[in-house]
Amino acid sequence: MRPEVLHPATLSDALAALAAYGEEARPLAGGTALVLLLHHRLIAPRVLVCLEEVRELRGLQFAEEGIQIGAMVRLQELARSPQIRERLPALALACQEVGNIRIRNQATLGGNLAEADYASDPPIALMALEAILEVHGPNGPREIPIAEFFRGPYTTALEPGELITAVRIPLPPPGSRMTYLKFRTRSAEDRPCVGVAAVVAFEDGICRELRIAVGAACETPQRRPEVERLAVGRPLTEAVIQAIAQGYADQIETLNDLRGSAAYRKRMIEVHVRRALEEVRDGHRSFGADAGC
Amino acid sequence: MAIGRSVPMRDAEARVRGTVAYLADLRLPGMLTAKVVRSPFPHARIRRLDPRPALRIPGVVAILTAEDFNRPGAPRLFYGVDRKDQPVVARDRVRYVGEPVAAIVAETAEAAEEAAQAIEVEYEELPAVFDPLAATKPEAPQVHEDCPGNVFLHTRLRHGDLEAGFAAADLIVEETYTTPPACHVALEPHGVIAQWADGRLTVWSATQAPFVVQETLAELFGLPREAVRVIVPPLGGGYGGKGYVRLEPLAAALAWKVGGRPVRLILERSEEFVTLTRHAACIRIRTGVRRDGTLTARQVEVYWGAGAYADITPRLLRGAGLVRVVGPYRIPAVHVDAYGVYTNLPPAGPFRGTMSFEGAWAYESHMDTIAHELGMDPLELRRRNLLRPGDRFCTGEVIEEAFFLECLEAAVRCVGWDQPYEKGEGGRRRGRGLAVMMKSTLPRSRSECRLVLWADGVLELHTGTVEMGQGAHTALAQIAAAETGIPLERVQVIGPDTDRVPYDATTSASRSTSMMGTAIREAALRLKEEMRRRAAPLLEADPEELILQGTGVMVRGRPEVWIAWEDVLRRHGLEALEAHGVFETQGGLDPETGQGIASPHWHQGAGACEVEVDIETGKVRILRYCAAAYAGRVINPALATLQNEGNVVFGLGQALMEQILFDQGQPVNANMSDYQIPSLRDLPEVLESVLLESPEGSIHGLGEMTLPPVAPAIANAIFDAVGVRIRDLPITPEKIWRALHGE
Amino acid sequence: MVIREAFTVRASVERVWAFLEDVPRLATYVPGVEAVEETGPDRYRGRLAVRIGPISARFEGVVRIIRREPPARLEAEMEGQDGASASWVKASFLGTLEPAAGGTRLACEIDLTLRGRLAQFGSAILEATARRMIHAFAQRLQEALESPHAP
Amino acid sequence: MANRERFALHVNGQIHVVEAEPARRLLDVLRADLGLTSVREGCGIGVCGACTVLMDGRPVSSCLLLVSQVHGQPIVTVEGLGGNGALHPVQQAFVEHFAFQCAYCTPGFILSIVAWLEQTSGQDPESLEEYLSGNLCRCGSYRNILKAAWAAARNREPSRL
Repeated sequence: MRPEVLHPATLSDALAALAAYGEEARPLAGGTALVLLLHHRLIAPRVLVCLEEVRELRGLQFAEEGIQIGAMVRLQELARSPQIRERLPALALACQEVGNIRIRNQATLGGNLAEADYASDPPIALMALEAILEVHGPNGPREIPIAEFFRGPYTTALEPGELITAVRIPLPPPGSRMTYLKFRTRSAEDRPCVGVAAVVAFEDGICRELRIAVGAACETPQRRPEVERLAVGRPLTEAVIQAIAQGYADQIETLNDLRGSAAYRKRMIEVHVRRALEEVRDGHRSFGADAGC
Repeated sequence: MAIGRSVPMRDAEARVRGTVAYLADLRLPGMLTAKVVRSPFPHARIRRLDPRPALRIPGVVAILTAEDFNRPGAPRLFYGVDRKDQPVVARDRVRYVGEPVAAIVAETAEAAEEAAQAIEVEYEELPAVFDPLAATKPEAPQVHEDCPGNVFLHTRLRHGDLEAGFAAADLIVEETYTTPPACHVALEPHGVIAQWADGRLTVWSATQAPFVVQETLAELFGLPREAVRVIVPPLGGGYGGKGYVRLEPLAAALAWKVGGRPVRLILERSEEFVTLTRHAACIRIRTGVRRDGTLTARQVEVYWGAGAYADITPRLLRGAGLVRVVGPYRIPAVHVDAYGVYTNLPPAGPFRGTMSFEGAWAYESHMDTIAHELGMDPLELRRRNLLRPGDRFCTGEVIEEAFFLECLEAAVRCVGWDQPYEKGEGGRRRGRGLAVMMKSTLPRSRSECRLVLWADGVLELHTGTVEMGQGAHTALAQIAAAETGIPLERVQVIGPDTDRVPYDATTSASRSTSMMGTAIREAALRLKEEMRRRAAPLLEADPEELILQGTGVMVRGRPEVWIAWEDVLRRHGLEALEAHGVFETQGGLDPETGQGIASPHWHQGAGACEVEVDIETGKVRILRYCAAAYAGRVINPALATLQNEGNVVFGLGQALMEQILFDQGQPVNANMSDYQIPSLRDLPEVLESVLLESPEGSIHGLGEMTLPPVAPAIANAIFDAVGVRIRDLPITPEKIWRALHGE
Repeated sequence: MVIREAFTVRASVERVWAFLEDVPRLATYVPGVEAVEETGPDRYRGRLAVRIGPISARFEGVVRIIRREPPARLEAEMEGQDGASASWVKASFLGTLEPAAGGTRLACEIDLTLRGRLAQFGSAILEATARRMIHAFAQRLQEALESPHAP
Repeated sequence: MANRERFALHVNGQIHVVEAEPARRLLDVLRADLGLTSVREGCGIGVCGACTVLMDGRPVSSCLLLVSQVHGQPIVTVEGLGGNGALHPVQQAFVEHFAFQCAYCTPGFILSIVAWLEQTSGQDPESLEEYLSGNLCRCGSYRNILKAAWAAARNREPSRL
């Protein structure tokens, strides 16, 4: 039998519903992953808790110190938001690369993170942006730094009954440039074989901070701070870039799937970390003029 | 003139309004839903099958298992267009993952689904084999008890003295090419509705071959042909996947078991990947050539992986499987050995470009290897050897209409083959490639039609040709209009419905415009003859004195003595005048020598492209692609160009990304995210289409011609760019990268 | 898919062998195993709960030891079925033991095939899940063998 | 059917009250309950676009949306385009430019182009790709589809939705 659908209007009602049904309930955000699992009978929950009307999960807020994104904000809105494009282009680029426009119109940032699909773009960008996930659950609110969130493919640090309510992204240091590169091996609509997000803060041509996140080639998005540090205090020369690219390729355990073997992905990490850094060094990727939406 | 005009598809408005009723849109009163229970094992004995728990589920109406076929009056269990080796549902043994072991009919899809899970089946797994070459080894597991060695058919083509040919060669090149199973991925899945009423079986099916379905079902149920009616709605894509017989026996058997209510079976997307695939092929090709580029001998050995059931493969192996792997070249000595091999994979069958795609992949890549070894321009090598009018092909046939070189030259013109070329330096290199192909159409097949002229001036064309998006009904109506002189707006197309239209073999092998078109011309001639005969007494003249003028008849030399067709009918008190048209092709090859008539005419196409290879990733960008086909007389240029372009898009998928992946027989990418087809962002940056016309030429189908050259043209361009030869499809970035970096 | 895992434990070959042979006890170290009982010589029946991403499955099946060469080599076969997802799992297990500096080197090779609806979920995630389970199993085994309270 | 509920759906300018299980897909409700058969199942996983509908003007996959996820937003299918029996300009452009073959995918493409025209300036090739690349046409009519989209953009009139 198909599940019932509850429509709480507040966060506390949503949490109460999840608590009441425990294992038999699933939160329903955009539904692009969940409806698929449901329809193909891979899951059979008794209750779906639809988050669409939960006020606390909506909205984008921009402040001096950062950007706060409600968990139910759609990926297309992030891809198209002029402020996100200006201030966090890596996130806009990553969101723009997800699936197709219909998926992006439906899928939410919170749902995307909670699903923890290893072959997804936004988590990689958020990893490089050092996002903080605001989570509410039966034991109250807590914050989870994104680096501690992904525990494996489709596995997160969320406890039973917990919901992501918002994603907070501290603004990168002044003088930062960033990008997100997606490498596909099959059709132009494919998921990434490798995704690379790079955020670099420059001061007078010297790299003050460098963050690289790599995903889709491995079970969860990865950063290697010890490799990132190779760049700090130096200009991004070819040699530095190559050392970082090499370091990421060496240190990340890659996986095999339809989009490429583990061995190939190691080399593709090297290539795309390098290309991402070259792009950042040489300037932002620009967006098309037609903002739409 | 109705021919040569780009008129929109007949039901264009319904198509853009979304009101075309495909099979899934048909609703019949009391219609039930069916669901197939499939084997999870590639090869297993069925130890126990207990449908009882499923029968207890509310809403379940009937469950079909092999047991039912033992009942008196039951249909036969086994069918197949050639070898009757395929059971409607498995008995005792399953031979591929996805093979039907039972089927459920229920009031709702939910009940059918639940019942499918409740059926208890116990399997005992048996050793299985998946690769066609491995299947021919002595130690390989046997897929069918009656076929030791798994080769169910070996056909041969023998032309000239092979030994002498190789002896005369300065260079002998030998290579092996492979193609994997692929899926048609018509966006509309397979679907059937079947209903028994008053001893008659009616089947609505998304099929490309209504008369083959009729014949097969009549035979299975021991009925005369007329007791089976097959109605075909417009298809949401076919590409060969809906050719011959697919779900119809199962749906008909379910309807038989239910006895009266219509039963609908529509596949889920994942089931499409285990219903019919492209052949997994392994092609060994060896060619002797003189230093000046003259080909002296060619030997081809092809292992066609047919999957668990022979399906159409034996029929293909007696023609297509031999002649479509040689290439359009003058070669004094040619030997081909084609093996039809059973494996524990889903059955393989017709697939847009059937066996030409695989053949051209091998022989056109191989031609470039030869050119490279000779240090000769690939175009020049082909110029020296391509068949010209009057040349004899390896089947002994003389090729009269030969435009291979013209096709190729038209294609290469678009990529500026004669111009100096800059391949680039650094990380991105460019290259150009070309390929040409020849494809047989079906010999020994028949198309019939009926033209009915009504007194109100409407001309009905009754045809079994299936409209699956290729615009066949539009092109055929144009031919009917042109041949009768009746304005196109007054031509209506009826069918396909086996009760209402005369026989047609199948809508496949790009045969319809040509064959059905010829049948229409035949019918039109008869209609006009009949009109003259009827008009003669009315005009008080001899029929011989009469000529047709517009949609009327007049006496030669006396334009004032004229009568409109409608008036001829009215004055004779006729509601309508009918004429029948038949066109049949002869021929066929001797299976031992491959000599005879392989094809009534030859499909000819070429492609040329320019690619850019990213050396660091192996990723290929198609900068420019030009597809050229010999089109003979073009009926509808816009629709013909669409076919041509569609071939290229389809071919890009097959070349660069498509492959059903199996892990121990289990498909692991049976969905449209894991199995990808091209989107518009995968189009070449420039895509050109050339149709070579010859006003006096015959009418040619265009559904496939420019598809087979796509993969070898790209592979040849990659070789030109970076010196890497890929021999196993699809050409993935990783394969190129591995070849470049020696890993 | 074939998964290999090898590690060295501070215990004698004989002790590790004895541990491997005791299937019901060994099974307690496999994450997700719910019950194992002996049904005959070298025959066991058991249940394994596993989460593959968002999907929960519970396989019921049998384990057979098909070859043993004490104390060096053990081969076993497992087969199980999950009714709810209409999926089947089959695995062959090959464990080899050899003395190594400071103890015993245990190498496992597991050839795993999944069939049915779960198999369509994607090979990478299945492989990751299996690898994770085998890794956890190896770790627990190592801990147990090195623990002073080990049996 | 146990847990059926009533839903008031705003489809093609009309309110339809349907009784359905809340976790039924919008695709199934549109096809089976409202008879809107232009909305078609292709892949069932949101990849192909054959089941595209506009929700609040935005293209979405009705195979990935439960009926209870529709919270009063207007839904448009191609049956709701045009007016007084006339073709919508995008539909007209599809006919004129031979932008289809089997046409199973056509309604989805048309709706995506309508959304592109309504939501963007309708002048930027990148945004057209953004709106269209998620609709798949196995017959390969892409070039003519693009031509039709540009033709519709050139002749565009004020919103007809």
